[in-house]
Amino acid sequence: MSLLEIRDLTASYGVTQALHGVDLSIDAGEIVALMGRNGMGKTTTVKAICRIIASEGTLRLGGTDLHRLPSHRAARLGIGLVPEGRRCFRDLTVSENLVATARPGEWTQARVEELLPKLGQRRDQRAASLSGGEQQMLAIGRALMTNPRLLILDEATEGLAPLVRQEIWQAIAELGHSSGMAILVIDKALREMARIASRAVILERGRSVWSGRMDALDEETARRLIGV
Amino acid sequence: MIPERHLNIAVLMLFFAVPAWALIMDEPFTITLATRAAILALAATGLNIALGLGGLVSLGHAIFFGIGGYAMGVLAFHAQTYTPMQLGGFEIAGTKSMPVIWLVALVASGIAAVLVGLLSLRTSGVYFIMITLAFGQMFYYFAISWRAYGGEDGLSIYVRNDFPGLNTLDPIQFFGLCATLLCLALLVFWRLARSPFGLALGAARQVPQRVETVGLDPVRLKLVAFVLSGMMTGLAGALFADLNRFVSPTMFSWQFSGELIVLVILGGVGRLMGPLIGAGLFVTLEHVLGDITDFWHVILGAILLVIVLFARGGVVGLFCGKARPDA
Amino acid sequence: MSTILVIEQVINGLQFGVMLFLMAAGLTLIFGVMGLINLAHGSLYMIGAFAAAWVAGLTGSFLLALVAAMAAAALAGALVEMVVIRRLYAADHLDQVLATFALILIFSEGTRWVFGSFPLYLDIPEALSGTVTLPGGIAYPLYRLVLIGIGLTVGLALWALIERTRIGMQIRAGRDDREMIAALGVDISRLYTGIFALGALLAGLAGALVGAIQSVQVGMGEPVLILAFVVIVIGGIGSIKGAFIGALLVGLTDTLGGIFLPEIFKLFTDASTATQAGSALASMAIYILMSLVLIWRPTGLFGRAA
Amino acid sequence: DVKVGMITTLSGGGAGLGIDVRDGFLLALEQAGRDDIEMVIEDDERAPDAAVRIADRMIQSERVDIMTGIIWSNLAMAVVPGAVAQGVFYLSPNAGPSQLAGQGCHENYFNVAWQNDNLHEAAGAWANETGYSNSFILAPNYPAGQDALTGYKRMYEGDLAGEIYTDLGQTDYAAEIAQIRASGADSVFFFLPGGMGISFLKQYADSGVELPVIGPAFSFDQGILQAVGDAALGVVNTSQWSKDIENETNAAFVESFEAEYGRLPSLYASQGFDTANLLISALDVADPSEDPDAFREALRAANFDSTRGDFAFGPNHHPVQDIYAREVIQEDDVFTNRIIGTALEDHADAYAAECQM
Amino acid sequence: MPDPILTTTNLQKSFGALKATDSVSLDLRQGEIHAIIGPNGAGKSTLIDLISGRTQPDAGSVTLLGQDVTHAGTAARARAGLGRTFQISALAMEDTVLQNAVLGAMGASGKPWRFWRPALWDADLRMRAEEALRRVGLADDAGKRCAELSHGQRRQLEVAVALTLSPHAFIMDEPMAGLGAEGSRLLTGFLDSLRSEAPILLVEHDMDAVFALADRISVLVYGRVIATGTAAEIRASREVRDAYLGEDA
Ligand SMILES: Nc1ncnc2c1ncn2[C@@H]1O[C@H](COP(=O)(O)OP(=O)(O)OP(=O)(O)O)[C@@H](O)[C@H]1O
Ligand SMILES: Nc1ncnc2c1ncn2[C@@H]1O[C@H](COP(=O)(O)OP(=O)(O)OP(=O)(O)O)[C@@H](O)[C@H]1O
Ligand SMILES: CC(C)C[C@H](N)C(=O)O
Ligand SMILES: [Mg+2]
Ligand SMILES: [Mg+2]
Repeated sequence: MSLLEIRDLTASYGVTQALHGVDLSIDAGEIVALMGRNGMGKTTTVKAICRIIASEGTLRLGGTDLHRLPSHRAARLGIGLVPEGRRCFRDLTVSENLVATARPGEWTQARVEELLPKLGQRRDQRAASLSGGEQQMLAIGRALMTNPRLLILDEATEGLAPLVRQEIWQAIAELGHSSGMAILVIDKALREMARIASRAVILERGRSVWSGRMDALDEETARRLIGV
Repeated sequence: MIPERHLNIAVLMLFFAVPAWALIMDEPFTITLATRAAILALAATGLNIALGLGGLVSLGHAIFFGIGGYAMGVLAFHAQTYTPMQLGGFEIAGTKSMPVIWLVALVASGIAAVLVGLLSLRTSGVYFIMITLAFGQMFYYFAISWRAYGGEDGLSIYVRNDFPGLNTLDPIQFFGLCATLLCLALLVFWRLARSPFGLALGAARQVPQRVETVGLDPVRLKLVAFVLSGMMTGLAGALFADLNRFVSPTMFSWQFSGELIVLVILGGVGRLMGPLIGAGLFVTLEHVLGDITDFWHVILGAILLVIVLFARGGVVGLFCGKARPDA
Repeated sequence: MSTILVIEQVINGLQFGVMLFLMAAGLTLIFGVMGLINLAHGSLYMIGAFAAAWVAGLTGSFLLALVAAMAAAALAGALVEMVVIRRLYAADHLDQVLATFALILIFSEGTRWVFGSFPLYLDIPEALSGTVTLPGGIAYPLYRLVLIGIGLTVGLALWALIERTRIGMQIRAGRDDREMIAALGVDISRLYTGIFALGALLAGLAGALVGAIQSVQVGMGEPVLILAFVVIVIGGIGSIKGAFIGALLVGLTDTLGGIFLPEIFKLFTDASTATQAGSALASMAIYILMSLVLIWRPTGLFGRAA
Repeated sequence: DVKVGMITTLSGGGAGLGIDVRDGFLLALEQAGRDDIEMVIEDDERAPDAAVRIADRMIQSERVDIMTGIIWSNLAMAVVPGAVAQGVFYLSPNAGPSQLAGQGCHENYFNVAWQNDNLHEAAGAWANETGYSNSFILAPNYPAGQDALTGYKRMYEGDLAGEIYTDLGQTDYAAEIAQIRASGADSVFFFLPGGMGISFLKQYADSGVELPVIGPAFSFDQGILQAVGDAALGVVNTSQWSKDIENETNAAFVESFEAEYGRLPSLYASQGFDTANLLISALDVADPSEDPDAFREALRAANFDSTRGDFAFGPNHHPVQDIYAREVIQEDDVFTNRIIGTALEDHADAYAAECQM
Repeated sequence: MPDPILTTTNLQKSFGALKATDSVSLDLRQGEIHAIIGPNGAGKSTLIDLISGRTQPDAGSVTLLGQDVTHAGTAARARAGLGRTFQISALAMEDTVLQNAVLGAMGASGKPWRFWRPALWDADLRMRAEEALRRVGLADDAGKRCAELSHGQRRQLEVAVALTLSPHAFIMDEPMAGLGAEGSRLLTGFLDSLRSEAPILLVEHDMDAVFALADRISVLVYGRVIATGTAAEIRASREVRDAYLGEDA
């Protein structure tokens, strides 16, 4: 059984339906890429998984029906989220951001600062005054510190310098392989996703229209569904 | 959902129908209530410019209401006692002419709004709410201890002021006067909201940094809105004083500022008819509930609570949904 | 005016400041830290005082009265949070103002319904009445010294809770982004209910403690509410240290203004006019102080830029 | 039938006063068995504009002949001039601002309680009698407070150790008490109505300052005393009424009020009671809507049994009456007042001369 | 060589002990796209804030069209011809696309102090706004509320609003952020055509876009410009690779 199991998921914002039937599953230790053009429902899917918006269909994590849980209980089952747009806690310092929602496990503040040294240098600075990229690093660190079973990265490398980006991709790949964390990535860096993810799911207008092994994604499909 | 335009027309018709009915049934008090609603609506329409269009939550609008009131009170007081006012060596006679009083009320509240606005607009958000409150309290305490004009006891004006060609003591004529001014104010609000100024002001409320990058100064825009807003509320204050033939420091109280905000929210923030609906509803509730029990405030509180919790966007929002921009 | 009197007045000012801080402490949590404009805070203060007066009347025990005050206010707070406030975190300040304004109406008249229209009796316990002599020969009421002690303790504890514990971080984070803190596994609803109840509890405690030297009656909460807002805004929203310093500043300004302004005016006009004009200015003093602070620093003394 | 409109404070902080006036008034009607008097009672929330609104309604819509009930001077100033100008009679059961006693007096306005300064004047007179020669005086900075200090000083002959105005609604008096302590005064006069007085007295009692205190009855009425408790014991206050004034009417009033409402009456209750009885006595003579002049004359005659014994109006329709000095005592569990002397006899007010009607 | 449109001279800005901008001197010339790249926290956004007037420098100066604007406010610089887009879209979400564009036109024509005639009746304002929308390809969406736009459309609108100002220079902070591959490609094409109209100072981490567009690239590290040159020169620089690009760019 997969760690995350989604079948025929639907969701709406008020009267506009954003998801029309998404299927997606991830096993422990697996990295899956969620792809699609702008506005196709990737973030909405993430919000549904995290129970930030209401949805219908099958939505299970480790066999538990997430639909029965409020957002924070779902998170405590082991979901770590790096949200679109960073959303660091502006009034908290970098350390406080990391510590406030941490759960015990192998990711500690020391280890996060090792991966992202910039955060160590800015430890007592308020998140609001960090540069864009620094905030992005903080969002990643914060999610890691919850020591999740399922890590969700929604545009987690946006605004990061190429060098840092490479380091992060490197770390993500290692995470998936060594620690058995399941990872769902959404990113515009298709090249990197292709390199580290084993499978991909592509959304179009709120529906999963393609899914399969990464190496099975041919150029024609990619051009049609993603625009490259 | 019904189109806002239809609701607006219905509300205006009701607003004129009630006093007309009262006139026929010889119920002068109902006319007085309608007049009161009209004046409160005028004050709230003023606030609606700052609050609804400019996003300025002023908990100090009683300042302008009070200044308008005292403009009337002081001028009429000197007229009724036949004593000229001493103003730095000048002697100014009082007056009982409404147009003159209105002019003074507009100018005085405008000047106050420039000063309060200039200082308050340095802050924003909750701080703006609190600094306007602070200015309101200053005016309130000043009025309380200003013995020359009655202090806390206030000033009684024995006869309503004059308007050329009208008998202002006749309830329906005074209502007509207030209703006309309210309609003018609504017209101003309606045009203002769509004018270039209104558009820029709306943007300054939503994204001040964007307004700056197109070369406009959001603080200046808000200041002008605040002044217009204060002047309108000031005019309402002068009328209110004439309705009661009495002014007192409670016109400056923070509770009154709060009540104005409540009126606007009740009707619908930023909506043309929001203030009139809010004022009409409030006056009616006050009148009806007061008859039911001594503890009618509890019922009023419960009704307000239900409205905030279940009718976001006030009455207009309830019937017409969210505001639509008219492109 | 003798030096010793001046010193005594400065102590009075500081003491009044600490008392203000005690009254503002609950609001610091609810308004300052959680970012919710709660006009009904004064009502919670009143509920505490009434509960205390009622229980003190029944049992004669001040201690039990304090416990009752805290319990009643906390309960009312929790209830209000769950029924009303919870739906308003996401709403803008306007809706909060309207809803809590409605709550004032309900609480005030509800209390009058239950307890009647006459002020209630609540006095300081025998053990704490009377004065002690401070160095310099100043006779000072013992109870007020106890209030200072409690105020400082509450302040310190609050500061530690907010600035030094994980719960404090989560509260501050929740003000910024409720959705996000929940998505990271914090039960923000329960946390906020708890904190709101704690804020209410502190309001109730202050109501009972201060009510014992003031009057316990309907409407007692509103002047306190305004003062508490002034204190917090001067200090800067979100800062406990700011609230404390704001409270001391307000206490000093109010006390010393009331005494010295009439004296200063006496240098220019006759005694009677001076007393009146001076007092008039004194009653405006704290508001003048607040606007000066905000004009100088638009986010208060220790507030952070938005 | 006549219609009487009563506007008084029934909600919020000052509700106790209005409720006492109302209850006293209704008690008198009930005892007289008058069902030809129709009452319209409304709460003014202690807000002038609410009072005006209600007055408009009573006059325009209910078409009342007589109005009464207002507690607070600022509300009276808002309502009374307009009401009497429209031909309505106004009988004040409490508020007695100086304007309405002097230049602003009116033939249709009668005050059945006192002119605002009266009780303070009596306090000044009593201070002389007691031999105080160096008073410290304080009151809130608003007209009634300013009148209070003026009233005290009008009669008081000694020196002033200090004179201060506090904030309206002030709750903490540590600074003032320190000033009193340092001033070398031999007595303290204060006028702090309502919660202000409760706070002041409690704090004063706890401060160790032991100077004698004197004030008008407003801070020592039956509704407040229980809340002040021990702190008020022995304090001298001046009042035109007390429950131990010896006359039949008063004894019956006190007894029946307590029987009816389960609490002791306050001076406000007595004022409401007297106002109603004055009204009834005049109604027996003439109907205000048919013969207002005769009705007015009947009011002026004040032909009724007052709880205060003798009762007469001066030329400005304000009482000419004795004002007593009382002392706060404890009877069983209840704190109440006892007369210890008469401060002023047949006292009128200082503004009567300015009144022309 | 003609005078540069925009010059900064020895700009300095510190936050406490941190020198976010350290003697930065650079310029923007007619017809070019000048890209600023550098590690996170290098001070790029700070530099943009200094140039646009959101922050005041500790020292140094900013010159626009030969005029010293160091101490002018944001609005004044905008009137002097500086068009800016934000890293995170700053649009009036409750208003329509057209209204947002009209706002820009109003700023440019200095017409906000009109209180009576509806803004959308003003043919002049409307024409300017519609022209700008057409150019970025939003003409069909003019009546939509901003809140209903997709992320990519908002970015286009950002540019359109800047266009209505007919600025002499554009400043853009990470315009590609959040755009998908397709959106980036379209925007890249558009910016390419824009440079003939007014030069662009571009901050961007999307190296594909930067290398495709930039005539010159300046590299900012710890608040200092460590290198300026053409795409090829920068790509080849060892120092830049170590500090920023890494190995696979
Ligand atoms: N808060 C909202 N209210 C209404 N509609 C929304 C809201 N958020 C998203 N949508 C709509 O839902 C659809 C899916 O949006 P979503 O954010 O999931 O897309 P996405 O695939 O994450 O796109 P992107 O790559 O731009 O982040 C879009 O059409 C969008 O316009
Ligand atoms: N108000 C401030 N207080 C303290 N430090 C600040 C403040 N503002 C910015 N900084 C710091 O200054 C440095 C420069 O920030 P800036 O936002 O200019 O970086 P940037 O080059 O735009 O980075 P990015 O590519 O990540 O957006 C950062 O390290 C940031 O943390
Ligand atoms: C009861 C009294 C204290 C009322 C006083 N006459 C006033 O005008 O406020
Ligand atoms: Mg997305
Ligand atoms: Mg940046």
